[in-house]
Amino acid sequence: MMRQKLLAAAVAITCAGWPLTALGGDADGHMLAQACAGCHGADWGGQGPISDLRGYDHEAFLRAWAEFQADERPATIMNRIARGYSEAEIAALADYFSSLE
Amino acid sequence: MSTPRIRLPESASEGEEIEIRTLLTHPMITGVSSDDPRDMLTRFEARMNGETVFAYDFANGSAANPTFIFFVRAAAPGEFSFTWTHEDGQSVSAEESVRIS
Amino acid sequence: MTRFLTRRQFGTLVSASAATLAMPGILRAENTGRLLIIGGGFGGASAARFARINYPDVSVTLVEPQTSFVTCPYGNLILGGKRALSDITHSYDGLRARGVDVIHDRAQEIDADGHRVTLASGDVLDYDKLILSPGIGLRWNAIEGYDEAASEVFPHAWWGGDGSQISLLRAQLEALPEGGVVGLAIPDNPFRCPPGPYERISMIAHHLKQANPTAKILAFDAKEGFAKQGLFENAWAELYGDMIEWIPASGDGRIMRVDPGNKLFISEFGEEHSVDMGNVIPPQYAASIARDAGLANDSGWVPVDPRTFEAEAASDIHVIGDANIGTPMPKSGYIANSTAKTAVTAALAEMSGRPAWDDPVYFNTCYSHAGEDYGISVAATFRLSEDGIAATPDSGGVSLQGDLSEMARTRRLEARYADAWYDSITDDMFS
Amino acid sequence: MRFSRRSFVSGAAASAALVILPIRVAALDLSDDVAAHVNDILGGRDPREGGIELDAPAVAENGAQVPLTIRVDSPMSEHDHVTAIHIIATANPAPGIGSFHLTPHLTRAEVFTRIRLAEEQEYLVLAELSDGSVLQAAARTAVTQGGCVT
Repeated sequence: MMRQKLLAAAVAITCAGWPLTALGGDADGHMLAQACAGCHGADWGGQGPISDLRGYDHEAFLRAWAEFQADERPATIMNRIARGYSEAEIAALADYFSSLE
Repeated sequence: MSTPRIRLPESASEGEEIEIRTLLTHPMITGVSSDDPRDMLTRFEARMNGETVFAYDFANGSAANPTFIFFVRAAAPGEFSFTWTHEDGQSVSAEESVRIS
Repeated sequence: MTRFLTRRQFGTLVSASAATLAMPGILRAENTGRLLIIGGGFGGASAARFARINYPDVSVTLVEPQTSFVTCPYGNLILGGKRALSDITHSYDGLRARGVDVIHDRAQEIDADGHRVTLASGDVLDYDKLILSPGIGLRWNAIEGYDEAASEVFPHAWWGGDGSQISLLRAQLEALPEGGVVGLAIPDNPFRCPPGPYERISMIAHHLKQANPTAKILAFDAKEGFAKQGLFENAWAELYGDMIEWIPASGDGRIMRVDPGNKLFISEFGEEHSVDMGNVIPPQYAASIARDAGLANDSGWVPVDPRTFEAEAASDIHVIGDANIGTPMPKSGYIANSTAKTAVTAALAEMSGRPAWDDPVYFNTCYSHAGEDYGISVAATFRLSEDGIAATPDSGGVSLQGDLSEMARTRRLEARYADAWYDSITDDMFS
Repeated sequence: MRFSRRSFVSGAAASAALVILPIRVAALDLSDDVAAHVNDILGGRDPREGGIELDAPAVAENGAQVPLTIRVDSPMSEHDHVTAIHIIATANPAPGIGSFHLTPHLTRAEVFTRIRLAEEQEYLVLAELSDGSVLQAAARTAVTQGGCVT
């Protein structure tokens, strides 16, 4: 039932810690990048004030993401989102965006 | 204290179950977590035909705007009264009647 | 023997027996599949576009009754006078240009065992995989007296449809007598777009502040709290003074009955509230096509596999968007768009050879406009864990709180980012 | 203001909620002041687990207003009824939430009110029966701060 599921989810949030899937392995950059299209443009080409992610320098991407996670880079929402991703996932995103033209 | 809100059926047959809902708008300030002075109710009593059928003793964990739902076996003549008593001794009451057939 | 009554031919069949019935002249390639999508909103349109780009050999058919799509997001900005209906109306031409077979008809019945869908016109579509993104149904009469006829007096404006509901609400707002009362009835969870009613309150106030500053907004809520509550309440106090009164369930905010003839909202405890106009957002469930197909549980929503979004009650039917339930992810356009892509990879994994996304990570970004140049947001990230999809700890959250004097730049930026979000996500659906 | 029977029924249906399974009280580690509060109520009696159904949200958006329905399995007859139901917080500034007093004039041992939870926690329910015995149950509710939740 719904409430029991929610209960399970709540316990997972507070107790389970980081799930095993996030610890390593080959993250799917193409799929991970899909959600980014919701703000960064349908083909990640930027939208208004939101940055173009195509061909984004690999190292610069990793640096920016780390700064978002540490609240060391000015942000409204990216800092909150960045903290939800593992190192492997961030690396996969950097690979993917730097490979786009 | 504000005017109590009571929900009762208009009529019922003798012995029938009726649902009673009550609400009193009240902040229920415990004085524990703020500088506001304590402002708490201490007891709620529901009477049917003069006899107490349901009561509640409030404590700090009772929410603001206390609401109760309970189920009573209707008995003639169907005169109900509801009283909320404040810790300072003041009280507010409401009277309702249910037509019993 | 399978009858093959598709109105038009789209792709070949996987099964050899059926393939003999297909017309060879329009075959695209060997072993391609037929992906049928019901519903052309945030879930369905996103799925169609994603499938055409990433699975060019798969034929994609989209069934949607409306010939153009009016988004629910940004509908509130029409009330605030910041957008026109045409700004939030989108054509399916972009999807057609990508090769999606868009059929404007209503899906009437799903035969899950037979893998076919009957349309209102009587046409029958066969599918290999079905993506069902039908959205919500409104629970008429869950609030006594609130039926389809009553929605012509007290509009819900909670689905885009042809735009008439939101236009009606805007017209009522313009006709509100000086100092009049606007009532809103807001449902308990779960419902589509949790922050939507509060953005709506804000945009109504934004309009009234200029056009009718002595008017009042009474927001009756069946809940005790809501998304971005602190940010909204702060914005309301900063921008609109005492124009807005929000009444939670514990303050007798649950509306049980409406009387459209006398323009009354009647509360749980029988208080009669007289309003000059009313917006009733009724309790909801999955759209009827999903419930009629037996996919929903007692809650009225469709439980799904959190990895594939395949309905628990039927194979090869993936239910995305607001109609599903069982994950902590909100009923938002953002989540519908993201999960559409996961569902497509899962549905097509076997026939395409491209794997399903086994370790999905999602985030939800939910912007609301609280006033002019005043945007606020909530974000959350989610990932699959042993217990299904769960919110990721120590991430997400709402915009920074603080007085407008120090937060003005953040609020302005978030309003601009919200606009960019709208343009991006609608491009990701329709371009 | 009075309601017709019809609106009464629809109201009950609209507020229907699902039930969460009680947590075993014996499994909880209670602080000294909570244990003392519980012992005051028990007065040396040994409570039994079960016979109580708690209906509350697993996740509450507003900890200051958490709806709670308590159902005790009881015929509510003159000779066999629930006399009191106590609700006790395990992680509030004070353990007491409130106490219901019931009589055989009630048709069922089912009550609803709203409680305050300062943070995510378990809360206990003790039901005193007319034969002097006590039933116990517990539930847990998480408290969120107005996220974009379903």
